[in-house]
Amino acid sequence: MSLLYDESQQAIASESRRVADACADKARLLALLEQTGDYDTAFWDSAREQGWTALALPEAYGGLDLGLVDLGIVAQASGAATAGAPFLTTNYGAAQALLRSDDEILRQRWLPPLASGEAFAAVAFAEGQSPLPDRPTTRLTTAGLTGEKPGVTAGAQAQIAVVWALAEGEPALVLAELRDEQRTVIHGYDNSRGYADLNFAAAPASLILKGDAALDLARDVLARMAVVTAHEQTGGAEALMFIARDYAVTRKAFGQPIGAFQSVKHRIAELYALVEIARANCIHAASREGQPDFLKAAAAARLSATEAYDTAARDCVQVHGGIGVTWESGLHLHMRRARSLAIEQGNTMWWEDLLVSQLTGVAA
Amino acid sequence: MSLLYDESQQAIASESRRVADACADKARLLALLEQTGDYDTAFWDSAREQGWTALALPEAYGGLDLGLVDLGIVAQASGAATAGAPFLTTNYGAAQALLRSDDEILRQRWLPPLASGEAFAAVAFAEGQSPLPDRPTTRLTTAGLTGEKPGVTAGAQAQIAVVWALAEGEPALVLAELRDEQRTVIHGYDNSRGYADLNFAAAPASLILKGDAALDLARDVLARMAVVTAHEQTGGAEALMFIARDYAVTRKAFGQPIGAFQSVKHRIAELYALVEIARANCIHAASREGQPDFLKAAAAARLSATEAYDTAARDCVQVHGGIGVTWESGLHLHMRRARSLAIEQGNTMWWEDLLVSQLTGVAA
Amino acid sequence: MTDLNAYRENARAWLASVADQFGRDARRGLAVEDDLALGRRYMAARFDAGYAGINWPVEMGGQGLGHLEKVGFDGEEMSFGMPSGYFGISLGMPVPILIRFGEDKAWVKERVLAALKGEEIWCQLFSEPAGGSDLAGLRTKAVPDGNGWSLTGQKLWTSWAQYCDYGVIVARTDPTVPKHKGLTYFWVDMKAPGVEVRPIKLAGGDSHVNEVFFDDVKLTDAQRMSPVGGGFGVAMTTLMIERYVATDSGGFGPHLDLFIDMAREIEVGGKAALEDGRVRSAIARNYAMRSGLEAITRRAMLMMEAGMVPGPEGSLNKLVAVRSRQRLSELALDLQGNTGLAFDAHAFVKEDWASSWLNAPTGRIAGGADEMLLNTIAEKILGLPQDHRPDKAVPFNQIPA
Amino acid sequence: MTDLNAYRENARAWLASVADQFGRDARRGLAVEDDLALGRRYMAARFDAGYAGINWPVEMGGQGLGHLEKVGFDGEEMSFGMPSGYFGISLGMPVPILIRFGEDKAWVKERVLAALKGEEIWCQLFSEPAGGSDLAGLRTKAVPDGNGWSLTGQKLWTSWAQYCDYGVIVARTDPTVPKHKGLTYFWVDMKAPGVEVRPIKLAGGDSHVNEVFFDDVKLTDAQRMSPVGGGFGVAMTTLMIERYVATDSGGFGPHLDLFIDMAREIEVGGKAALEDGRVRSAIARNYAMRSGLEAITRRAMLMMEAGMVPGPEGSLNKLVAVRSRQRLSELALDLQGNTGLAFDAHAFVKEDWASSWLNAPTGRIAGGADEMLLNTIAEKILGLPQDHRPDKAVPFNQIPA
Repeated sequence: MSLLYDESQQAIASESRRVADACADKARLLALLEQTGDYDTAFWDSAREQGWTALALPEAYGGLDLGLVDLGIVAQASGAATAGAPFLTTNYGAAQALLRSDDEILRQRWLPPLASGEAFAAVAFAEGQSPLPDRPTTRLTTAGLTGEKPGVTAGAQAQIAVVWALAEGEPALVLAELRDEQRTVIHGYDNSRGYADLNFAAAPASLILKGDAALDLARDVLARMAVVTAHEQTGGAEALMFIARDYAVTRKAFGQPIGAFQSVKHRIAELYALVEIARANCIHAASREGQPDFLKAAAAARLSATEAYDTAARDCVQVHGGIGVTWESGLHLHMRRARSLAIEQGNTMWWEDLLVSQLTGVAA
Repeated sequence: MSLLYDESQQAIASESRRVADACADKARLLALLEQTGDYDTAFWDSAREQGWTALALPEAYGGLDLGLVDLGIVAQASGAATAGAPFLTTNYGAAQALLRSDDEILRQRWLPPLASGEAFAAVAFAEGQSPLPDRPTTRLTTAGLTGEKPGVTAGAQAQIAVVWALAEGEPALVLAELRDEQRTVIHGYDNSRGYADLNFAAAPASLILKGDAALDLARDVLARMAVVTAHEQTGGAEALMFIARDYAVTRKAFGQPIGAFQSVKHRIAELYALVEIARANCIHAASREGQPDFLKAAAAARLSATEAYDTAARDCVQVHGGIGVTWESGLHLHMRRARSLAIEQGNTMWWEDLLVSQLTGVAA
Repeated sequence: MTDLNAYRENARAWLASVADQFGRDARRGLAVEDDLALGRRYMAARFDAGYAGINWPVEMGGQGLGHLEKVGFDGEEMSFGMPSGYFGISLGMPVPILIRFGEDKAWVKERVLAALKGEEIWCQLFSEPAGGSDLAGLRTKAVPDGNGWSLTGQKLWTSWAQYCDYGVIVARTDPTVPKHKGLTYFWVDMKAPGVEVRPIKLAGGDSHVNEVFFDDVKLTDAQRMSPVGGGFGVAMTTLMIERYVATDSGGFGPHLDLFIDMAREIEVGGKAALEDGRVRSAIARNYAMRSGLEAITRRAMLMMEAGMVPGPEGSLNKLVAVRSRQRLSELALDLQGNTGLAFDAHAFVKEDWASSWLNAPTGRIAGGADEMLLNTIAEKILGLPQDHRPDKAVPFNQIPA
Repeated sequence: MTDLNAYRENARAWLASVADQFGRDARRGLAVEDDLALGRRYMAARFDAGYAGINWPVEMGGQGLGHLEKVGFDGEEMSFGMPSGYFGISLGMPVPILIRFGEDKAWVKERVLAALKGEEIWCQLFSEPAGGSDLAGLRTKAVPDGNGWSLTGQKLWTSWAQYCDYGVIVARTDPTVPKHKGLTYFWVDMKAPGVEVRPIKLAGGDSHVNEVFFDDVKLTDAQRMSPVGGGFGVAMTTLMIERYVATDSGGFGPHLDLFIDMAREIEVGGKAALEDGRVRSAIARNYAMRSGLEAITRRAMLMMEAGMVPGPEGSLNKLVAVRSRQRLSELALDLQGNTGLAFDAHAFVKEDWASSWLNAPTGRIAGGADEMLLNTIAEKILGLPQDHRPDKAVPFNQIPA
């Protein structure tokens, strides 16, 4: 894959930006913040119409056979609009795991509905504060799947979850169908992410992959999701940079636009640096899917995108002064999203440690 | 001790500032940078005349019976002038260790010349990159003292060194007389610090203290020296803040003083914040000598003073533009000193870890 | 100091005795109105116990004690989480200004007593939509009207205005002179006809600040608290008082101990978080920063006790502490990862990391944005030049909007 | 791309074949003069090998190849540490400008060949004592003198001037018009009477920059390379070229691998430094930053290859990379503690952490200070307003000094 978008990718970029902006409704998104376990159906319907849900899946299962670069482009547009549904990322992650299962019936059962977006999937790897524990406490036995997975994205809506567990003492990826009594929906600061604690008590589940291969797959799936998320973060950070810029050229204080004050203009210029570095890392990472250096590239994208979005959220609000902290301004939609995306797919420290292990061979 | 300087301390402050500035000679200090193992005799002679060397020692040994607060005041003035001799700190540290020895002959032999400043002492605790290793490899046996101590401040000139070693399996503080064949003088980026690697091969040495008490004493001595150094760093940082301010109000660009540009004025205002926080921590720490919370207070002073001086060095040079990086401007005297003082008495990470161990009881 | 310690002892004892009634646990989960009602009862009890107007003159219903007793009591009170926040601005700025500049002393004393007992609340009507950091740029105007004035305009960010009985306000009485010179300071009856208060919901979900609209609101000339055109100076006095209102090295967020307690329960990469260098660095640097700010405050107290004027370094507290609180709160959420996604809109900012993080930006803007504080330090303390201000010395009505 | 790879292969092979003669080890410990002499021999060899003026027209002695071949060769050359630095500015800015704006083509070609072979060196005489970041504020003046000009004034920060044969210079030819409009661009013979060069010693101890004094230096009008009063535009062209001169995500300091190698040998609190979260964080964040800058550069190369114009994000490289190099170098010294106090003034900045740290400030100032780069990004890329500039549109001789 090239670092340069080709014509069709440029088309996807402008079109997805247009659609994401068109169906973004600040009032609806603000309302979602105070509703527990809901999501932005309007956005999701458009995403399905546009075929974004099918983008990175094989034709054999109703997909469009495109790659991470294309999905990343869409994710960036969704991030810019603080889109109110997490399934682009979670369905993609679950599908990437399912594709590696030998169970064709399982694949036929779930990949087409994931491609069409009528099904929701969650990826439940984390336990405690670890995004991917070496030895998960969740167990798959003949009795079924047993264990707890905290704060699972889309856990409130998903019909299925790809679960990181231990099967006969070996790490494994497992597919579990979710029933409502298994989920405790969380009221959070970014409610449209569908966070829920999942609790499995001898739940029916089928094995996807086991052993070291399962660990490699889990890492790869997490890295792929992280690259999608990094695009979303970069889109959000870029949107905030422009919001700050537009405000700084119009808003006046002491008789001139506040953008003429270096404390404001340099702060926005620094955001430009963070955004461009994150963008370049994102495109590079997406272009490396399936390559041996993919984990490193994903980590670099993830780290720079998280820093860009968190910083942009902090600074864009600060540039706005009082108006920036009002509910109506909606800037806190980005602020909240910056935080939730910084935690989904593993926080900064976890990615720092993974990257350094890859670079040096020394574990934390 | 109070956080407010009393009248005599205010007198020491203004007088020491006057003297340090009077005997500071930029040309001589610049020359010292390129001479290996020399120091600023002019400064040291004035320090002795002023009785600064006797400040914090008991009258019984020719001292003035004042405390760490007073020595700190002088250190701050020396730091502001990038004084070209490290002995105020090293002699004080060595004397504090000697005072705890039971050997009155030893005390009588060395404390008076340290108080008068005619003798030089070094404190050699560090091994490898650790300022105070749990189990030093340097050993004191019946044969004498054996081991290596890298980059010892004042090691190039000192007649004696207080050494952190292992005696019969127990941590111990040891006094060793230094002979020239034991030192390898280092050519460094801040040559007036008298850095030398010390190499002991069955050298004659006398025990000061042994066992857990020795560890407590070593920590206390290191913390006391760190508080003196923190005052020096704060003095340097404050001097740089004013140098930057003075330049910013006179130097013009684009038709106005560069201090009118917020990138410059806010940078200097941020220095003010770092300096005042460091100063407050320094005075507080000095006022807590001998108290149970002294280590914590010393760590806070050390951490904030290091950050203040390093940042001031970076930013003051940047504010000056091209002129700031010339040899003649002498700003690099501060830049080099900021770095050398950041390393003497243990780097930032070491003090962070010590402080957190004190706060949480959890070791790194 | 021993007297002061004794004073704090007694204060703590009294606070402890009413903690069940008014303290943190009694308030948990209360709707704002109920919490305010509880607050009014607390203020009455505090008045009766002799802890109201501690450093105010006795003839004004105060206790006639020193600033140190006041600060000592505030510190103790803060640790009990008493519902006194609604009255903080009222007693912090407007009422002291009233005492200082109010003409009719009898009427003033009536107001002061009511305010101390929590029966009446005063707000401060300074910021405006066009203004923000630029106080002197305000547009609300008071035009002569018979023997008095007619007030028309809009104020913004007025804390607790929806619960206030009175307010102090700065309005433009002469648009033909440079903007600092055309302002006059009044007090206004918030229940008077033509006054409309609209609460503003903030990012965290609460609505303690308001838009306040004035439409031909009648003021008698007795409500004027500054010379005509002399309002800016009085407003500045108010803001100076603001700086010396109780500081908090935690930036009004959770104490560092709470961060350490949280970190004890957390793992980073399968190891105890407290063993991780990144976490240790954050704790150590925050401790160093906070202990420095606290030493600055203690030194200022000692100076005041000794009758000296404290240095300007007191102004650092808000700038440094709130900014650091924002980053530390972010880190706390990061560390909790998937286990820290829950959010309770009613949680206390000083106890809950999500609340602390979500409300931190307000702290960095309210009462002087970071950038304004840096300008003040640079210009007032360090003597650096003022920013270019095209509107300076230009008649207000000739400044391009 | 395969052609390009082949080209790089060959270049690497040739460089390897002469590495013993000219490379890093051959240069170690050489005095500047000897290193320069070695450099001249290297340039001659490079010319003969067909790697000089790679992307310059054949008729000017170049190879007529593309920018990618040029960048490819530079990358390979950098890894061998060849002594080409003395000629970097000469061939980077002044000589290309000479090719573009020089009138007498035969004479120009003579100069170009001599410069490519390292026989002659050109410097760029822009900055002045009063100027700094403000190029258009320069005071050096050229006054009409017979058919030519008389040049008088002082330049500052001129790299390698003490070894230069020629220079390009901007001088004020009309002080009565606003400062951007009164400048003219010339070339000047550095050996001409009235030219005096005084080396300036820098903080790191070396003296590669100079003060250059001009006292009634005679210029023919043929030495003029811009319309009279049109010098600012040409100077800007020069600075634009500067931005596209080879970038380094390491900020021209040591590669991150060297930091990792160093850290492998280091302990923090008795444990391996690479296991410490603080060290891991520094490595990870530097890697992320550098890989981003490298991706930006690679993307720019691909765009140029595809005949597109790369985005302005290329300007980030120096700002971000040099600033980070300064902090990383500080951390490296911190980590080495008592074992890292030694300093060798002749060490290579790209290999030695002390040299890298001590010279980093020069990198943050030379060729556009951080603040100017931020202004450029803010104004030229993001369309934010320009700073207040009292001197704008004011005749130069009426600007208060």
